This record gives sequence, C-alpha cells and structure tokens, in this order.
Amino acid sequence: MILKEATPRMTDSTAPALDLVGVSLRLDGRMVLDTLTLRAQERRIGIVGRNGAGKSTLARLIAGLEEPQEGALSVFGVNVARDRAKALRTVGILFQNPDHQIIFPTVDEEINFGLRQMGLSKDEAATRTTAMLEQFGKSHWAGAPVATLSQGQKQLLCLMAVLAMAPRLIVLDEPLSGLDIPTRLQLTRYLDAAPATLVHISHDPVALAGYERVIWLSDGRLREDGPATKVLSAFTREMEQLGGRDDISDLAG
Amino acid sequence: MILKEATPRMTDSTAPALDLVGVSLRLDGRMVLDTLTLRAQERRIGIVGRNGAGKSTLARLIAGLEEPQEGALSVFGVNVARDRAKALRTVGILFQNPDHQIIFPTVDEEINFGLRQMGLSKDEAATRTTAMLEQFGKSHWAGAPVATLSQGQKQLLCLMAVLAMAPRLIVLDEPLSGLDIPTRLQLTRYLDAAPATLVHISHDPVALAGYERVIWLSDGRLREDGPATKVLSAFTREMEQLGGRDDISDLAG
Amino acid sequence: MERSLALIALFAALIAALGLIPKFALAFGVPITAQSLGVMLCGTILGARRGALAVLLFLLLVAMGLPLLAGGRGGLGLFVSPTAGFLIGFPLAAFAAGWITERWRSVPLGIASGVAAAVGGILVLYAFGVTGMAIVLDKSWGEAALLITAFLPGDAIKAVLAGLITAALARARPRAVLSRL
Amino acid sequence: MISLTSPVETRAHGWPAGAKLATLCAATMVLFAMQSLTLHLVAFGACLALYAAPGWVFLRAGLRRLWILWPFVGLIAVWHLITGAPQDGAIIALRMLSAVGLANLVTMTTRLSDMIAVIRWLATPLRRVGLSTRALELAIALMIRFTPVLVEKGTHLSRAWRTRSPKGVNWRIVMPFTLLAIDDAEHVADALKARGGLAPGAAER
Ligand SMILES: Nc1ncnc2c1ncn2[C@@H]1O[C@H](COP(=O)(O)OP(=O)(O)OP(=O)(O)O)[C@@H](O)[C@H]1O
Ligand SMILES: Nc1ncnc2c1ncn2[C@@H]1O[C@H](COP(=O)(O)OP(=O)(O)OP(=O)(O)O)[C@@H](O)[C@H]1O
Ligand SMILES: O=C(O)CCCC[C@@H]1SC[C@@H]2NC(=O)N[C@@H]21
Ligand SMILES: [Mg+2]
Ligand SMILES: [Mg+2]
Repeated sequence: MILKEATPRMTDSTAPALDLVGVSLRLDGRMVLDTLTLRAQERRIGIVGRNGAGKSTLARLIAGLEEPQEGALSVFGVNVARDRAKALRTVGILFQNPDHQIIFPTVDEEINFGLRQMGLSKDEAATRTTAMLEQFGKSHWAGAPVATLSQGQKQLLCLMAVLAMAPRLIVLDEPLSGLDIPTRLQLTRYLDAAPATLVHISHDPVALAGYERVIWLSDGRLREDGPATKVLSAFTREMEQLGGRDDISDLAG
Repeated sequence: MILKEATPRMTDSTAPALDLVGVSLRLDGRMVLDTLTLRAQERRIGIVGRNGAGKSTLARLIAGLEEPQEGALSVFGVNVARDRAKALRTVGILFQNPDHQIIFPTVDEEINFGLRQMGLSKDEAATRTTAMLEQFGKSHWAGAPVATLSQGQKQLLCLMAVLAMAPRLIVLDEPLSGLDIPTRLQLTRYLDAAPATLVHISHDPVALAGYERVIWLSDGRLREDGPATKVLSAFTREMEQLGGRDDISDLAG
Repeated sequence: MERSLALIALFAALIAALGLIPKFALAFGVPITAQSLGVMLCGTILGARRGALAVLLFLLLVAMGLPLLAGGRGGLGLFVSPTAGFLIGFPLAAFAAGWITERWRSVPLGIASGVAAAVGGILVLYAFGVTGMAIVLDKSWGEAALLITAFLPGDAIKAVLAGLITAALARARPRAVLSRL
Repeated sequence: MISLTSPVETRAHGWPAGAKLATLCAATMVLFAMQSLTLHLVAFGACLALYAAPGWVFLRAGLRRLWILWPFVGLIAVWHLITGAPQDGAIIALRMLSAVGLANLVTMTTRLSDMIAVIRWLATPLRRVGLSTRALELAIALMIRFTPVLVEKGTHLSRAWRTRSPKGVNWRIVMPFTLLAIDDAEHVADALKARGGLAPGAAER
C-alpha cells in the first residue's frame, strides 16, 4: 500500500525531508493543489510561484495543518497531519501574516508557549525564551504587548517563536517581506547557518539564490523542480516577460 | 496663529500636498513621532526607515486616522483628522496588512463601499466597481468571498478599492511587498502613470528610485529629506553597513 | 479539536463582550442584559455540547472573580444572589437551544435557530431563573414568575436576532456553524 | 474589560498569582459585607493608591480601564437621587469601582500563564482521577486572549471604515465584525495546532 510506504510510523533518520506522492487538495470545490509528487532531501528548499499559485496552501500541508484529500505526505517520515505529537518536533511554520500566528498578548508568552508545549519545564522554557530574545538583541521586548509592535517587529517575533522550538524542518512563508534591510541581511545569514532544513517561500528570487533546490508552483501544479540556478533563471525570465507586457489586466489569479 | 495657517478651512489648490508643522504623536506613553516638520509639493514622495521607525504611524496621521497631540498637519490644505468629509476625496490609504483594511465579505462589496460613501448612486458605484475589476483583469473576482483570496490577491483588492475612490493623494504602506514579480512590475507602471500624488512607504529603495522626494525616518524623527538619489544612496549605504555587521543582535526596534 | 476549542473560547469571550452593553438594573436585582443573547448564540451556532461548554467556561471565569458580567460584576457572591438561578440556567439554555438547532432541519436555519433560541433562552432559562429568585428573594414561585415578565419583550427580540445572525453566519462561513455540521 | 497587559512592569508582577487571586477574592467579599460609606471611601482611596504606586503611566492606564464604568455610576447616581437614598447609591457605586478596580489590578499585573497555573493547581483533583485538564487551561487562556484582541480588531475595522466613509460605523459593521471574530478563531486554531495544540504527548508535564 502506497500510503503505508510514504508514512512509516517512526521518525526515520534516512527518510527524506519532504515526501509528497500524488498530493491533491480541493478547497470549497476549487482545486488548489493538483497531484503534486516530489521528494526532497536537500537542506535548503525554495518555493516560488505567482500570487494564488498555492504556495501558502502547500506550506499548510507540510506543516500538517491540512490533510491532502488524495495522496500521501510525510516530513522526515512523519505523517504530520496525523501524528501531531511527533509533528511538533519535526516541523515548524512561519505564517505569511504575523497576525495569523500570534496567539498571546505579550512577547514572552508568545515565545514561551511553544516551548511549554514541547514539554519543557517552566524554568527551562523561561530560560530559553530569555536566551532567544537576548540573541536577537530584543530583551527589552520581553513583557511588551504584542499589539504595540510594528508589522516588521511582529514578523521577527513570530520567527523567534518558531526558531526557539528548533524543529527539524521550518516552513517560512515570505519571512523577509516586511523586514528592513539590515534585519533582512542579518537574518539571511542566521538562517543560512541554522541547522534545520528550510522550506522557504518567496517572491524574491535573490532570497533563494544559493538554494540547493527550488520548486516552481503554477496554478497548484508543479511547473519546474530542480537546482536554484536552473529553476530561478527560467522563473525570473518568464516573470519579467509577463511583467513587461503593458497590459495591467494580466495579473495573477 | 500657526494652527490656522497650517490648516485653512477650504481645500486650497495651491496648498502643498503635505504640510506638517512640529507634529508629535505619543502612543501609550511612547514618543512614536517626534516634532516632524515637512512641507512637500512633489507628486512622488517616498518614505523609508527601519522597522518601528514610525512609518505606518505617519501614514495613519496623513490619512487623518490619528490626530497629532502637538503640531498641525494638513493635506492639500485639508485638516484631514477633523474634516472627514473632505478628507475622503483628498486622501486614501493602503494599509500595510490587508487584513486591517478589508471590511466586507465579498470582493465587489469591498470596492463598492467607498464609492457609495463618496455619494455615488447605487448604479454609478456598481458601474465603477465593475470597471475597476475589469481594468485589472479581475472581473471573475466580483462575487468571490474575500476569505478565499491569497495574501497577495487581498493586497491587490485593497489597492483597487483605494484607486476606485480616486483621492488626490494616496498613502501606500508597502503596497508591493506581497505581490509577485509581474504584478509588481505592472502595478509600478500603473502607479507611475496615476494622476494622484503618491506617498509610498517601502523597505526597497529600488521601488522608490525615480521619486522626486524621499523622507528617511529614524526613531520617529526626520533623519534626512531630499531628492531620491541623494537620500536613498545615504540610506542604502547605512542600511547595508548595519546589515553587514555580523551581530544578529543589532536588529531594529 | 483545536477549532472547537478556539470557537468555544471565542464565544465565551463574546458573552463577556456583550456585557459591555450597559445593563438595565431592575429593582429586584436581576438586570436586563444583552448577555443572554450571547448564551443563545452559543447554542444555535456551536450546538448543544460545545455551546454549553462555552457558557460554562464563561461562568468559571466569572466565579474566579473576573468582572465579566454586565456592569463589571463577578465573583462567587453572584451565585447566591437573586440572579443565581439564571446563571445556573445559562449553560442549560445554551444546551437546549443547540439541541433543537441541531435536530430541527426541516425548516430554514433562521427559523429553527430563532425558535431554538426562544425555547432555550426563555422557556428553559426562565424556569431556572424563577426558581432561583423564588428561593433567594423568599417569594412564591407565582410571584417570582410575575416579576420575570419584564424580560419577555427584550428576550423575544434577542431570539429573533439569534436566528438572523445564525442564518447569516451559515451563509458566509458555513464551516463555523458547528450546530449544523 | 479584561485587558491583561500593563504598560509597565510592576513589582506586583513578581508576586504569586494564587496569592493575588485569593486576596482579591477575600477583598471582594469584605467589600460586599461593608455597609459604611466612610469605609468604602477609604477602600476606594486605598485602591487608587495601589494604582498610583507603580507611577503615572500605570495610573493612567488603570484609570482609563475604570472609566468605562461611568455609565453605570451615572445610572446608579440618578436612580438613587430619584429614590432619595444618595448614601446607598454612593456605597453601591464605590463598591463597584473598588471591586472592579481591584480585579483589574490583578489582571493587569498577572501574566496569563501565571493565571492559568492557578487554574491548573485548582484542577489538580481532576488530574488525580485521570482527566486531562490541558484543554481547560488552554480554553481559559484563549478566552482571556480573545477579549483584548477583539477590541484591537474592532479598532482596525472601524479605522478601515473611517478611511472610506465620512460617517462613523453603523449596523452594517455587525456581520463583518462577526466574521472577523470567527476568522480570528480559525487562525488561532491553526496557530495552536502548529505548535502542538492538544495533541497527546504535547505539553504533558
Ligand atoms: N478556502 C478556499 N476556497 C477556495 N479557494 C481558496 C481557498 N483558500 C485559498 N483558495 C485559493 O487557492 C489559491 C492558492 O492560495 P494560496 O494562499 O496558497 O496562494 P499563494 O501562492 O500563497 O499566494 P500569495 O503569493 O499571494 O501568498 C488562491 O487562488 C486562492 O484563491
Ligand atoms: N499603541 C502603541 N503603543 C506603544 N508603542 C506603539 C504603539 N503603536 C506603535 N508603537 C511603536 O511605535 C513604533 C512605530 O511603529 P510603526 O508601526 O509606525 O513602525 P513602522 O515604521 O511602520 O515599522 P515596520 O517597517 O515594521 O512596518 C514601533 O516601535 C512600535 O512599537
Ligand atoms: O448579569 C447577571 O446577573 C445575569 C443576569 C441574568 C439575566 C436574565 S437572562 C434572561 C432574562 N433576560 C434578561 O434580559 N435578563 C434576565
Ligand atoms: Mg501565500
Ligand atoms: Mg509599518
């Protein structure tokens, strides 16, 4: 049985980071992801595609927040949609909109929550929260109400909350879009050095330049899949050509 | 009296687009904007600055959503915070987060609302809504539920709703951040050609390249103010220098 | 699971938020309040079990001393006041409203949930409320029942509103109307 | 009414939440038992002094939260002036202000997580008999969260309205606000699930 093969019960250290077999997802009768098959072992995976291509939806699937209606999906061998306890240590996600991610009213509670969920004791969680804030030079944020942060500051907070949990794979849905240049540059270096596998969604080909693998989604289907250099240059060429047309009405979606 | 000078009662065709005299704003005891004085006649005004510099707060002030605690502010001679009826035709705003902008559950209701509020008849408003959607090649969105749009699609919808009202000045808070390359290119051309005065907030100096005037905010204060070429090169140099430091803890805020 | 939890918490907060609408104090100590509309909506939207849980959650926080009842009241003291019968009846009212909404599918949702809200939020709730008042105010059941007619017009309007809101929500977000899933 | 965050970190933030809650409970009971106007004036004065202790910013934030009670105070005043019992009216109004003031004080100086730890402790007997109280703890945390967040979202919504309308919001805002609240709950559910949610194994400690 295919399903069983694709989703072995145990976390498998040899299992590929991403393993999708014929994954389809329909939302409100609309085919948003259409029989995607892809297996990736790379540590740096980029995802590109136009607005509405299905990138965020794929992110939700990889994070186990949605279950494919057809096909099977596993992350490091874990069936993330079913085995939620294991998924916690396997995959983390940074949502595109920080307002969709933040649950708690203050900065430290937000970071703390995930750590407590992982089973850390109160003290351990508090220590790690403090350390995380310190590492990013944000100790003064600790008790601050989230509502008073600017959009970019919220995005950074979300990222800290995900990184603190140190999952094996992190899905980043446009992590840099609202950040200023210095933060973006420093964070890029920080992420490059992070031990986790990254699945990075971006509209900016430059952000994915050094990646080992890039996946190009188009209308919910796999348009191209391969090393960054190859896929990104084809992608950029087509996007600029589309953008060069003088017809404003050729917008995505 | 300074206040009277800065905010004459009538829309004045010779009044500068932006006129801020010693504007300060404190939120929850924190000085977010600190005695800003600036007068701009240019049709293309850019605003740059780090995360938390106060850009979005300034945008809200210009749109008349917040009143300065000190100083006076007018847009084309209109006291936008007080004279809301006139402000409606004078200034429009695109919020940084589309979720903070969208009110109604379907795409056409969202565009229609502002038009009706401007005093257009039901038929006129409907015609203009249809025309707007058509111009952007999005006629098929008309009855669509907003909740099913992707983040970039929502951003585009917000922009259409603002453009439809054709205010004299439009404040754009990172209008391109979530859009794909072709949309970004086409929209840039569209905005360049738009008759309105634009106040464009961006983290991307390239997006403001051709602008006549760029304002650099830093910690709620005016750091530099002048033609794009001059301000942007100083800004980019400093940002890249900050970003080049290997210390992740030197992040904004 | 997480969805139910979030929606239950949201509706408990909704009852609290309705407490911000000024209540109208009556001489015998039970106010006219918008919060019972929240109780009705818990039932008609979340269904019997989850609706009752949302109300219980709200009451737990009130008992803990948070000032969530209209007029900023809270604390254990309320559960021995003239209003106690109503507070105890709240979760059962939501349960009844939800139970009817879940099962009565032969008429349009707006009507079913409006009637369900009336049965839960008036019939069931008043039964508990009158009993509570009779005990605490030391009145006969009949006397207490007479006092309570003051609530009828308001509660009838709330039941209609509950029906309208439930139906509108079912149109815009069918997945959120758990009572009809 | 429950807005959990204080603009400044006070010394009371470090005190044990259980003690604060127990004191609040006792204080409220005393307030309801007291019938003397003088004592109520003293109690209210003491309450204000507590607000003033951490400084001006805290006092202002606290008073702003108490201010929403003014319609009730007004109503009580009018009612008791009409019925000719101004002293009773003053007592009722002061009692309400002190009781709500103290409760707000506790919520403002207690982190949500500490509050939940108290519930967890109270629910110990349930766990003894093998029931999981995790859902309960989370539900309380979320409910307390929703109140200020909904206020914030409501602010965004009315702001969005004002950018495109010369008049203030009207009844048409009801459905958009309802949907916004529902959507927020959906996002919270996702965000919760993304961090383990109620999965057995997550957060059992
Ligand atoms: N609940 C839903 N019902 C119907 N269609 C939906 C639903 N949710 C999303 N969609 C559609 O699915 C498509 C993919 O959405 P998704 O958010 O994954 O796009 P995306 O690639 O992340 O776009 P963006 O770059 O703008 O963030 C969009 O066209 C969207 O309209
Ligand atoms: N209600 C508030 N209370 C206290 N501080 C606030 C409040 N609202 C905003 N701030 C602070 O004001 C500063 C400016 O916020 P603003 O949103 O204007 O920044 P921004 O320049 O738009 O940043 P970004 O690039 O991240 O969008 C931030 O440091 C923020 O923390
Ligand atoms: O705030 C309280 O003390 C709870 C009051 C319960 C009031 C009941 S609910 C049904 C009836 N209708 C009203 O408007 N008030 C009573
Ligand atoms: Mg997306
Ligand atoms: Mg901003």
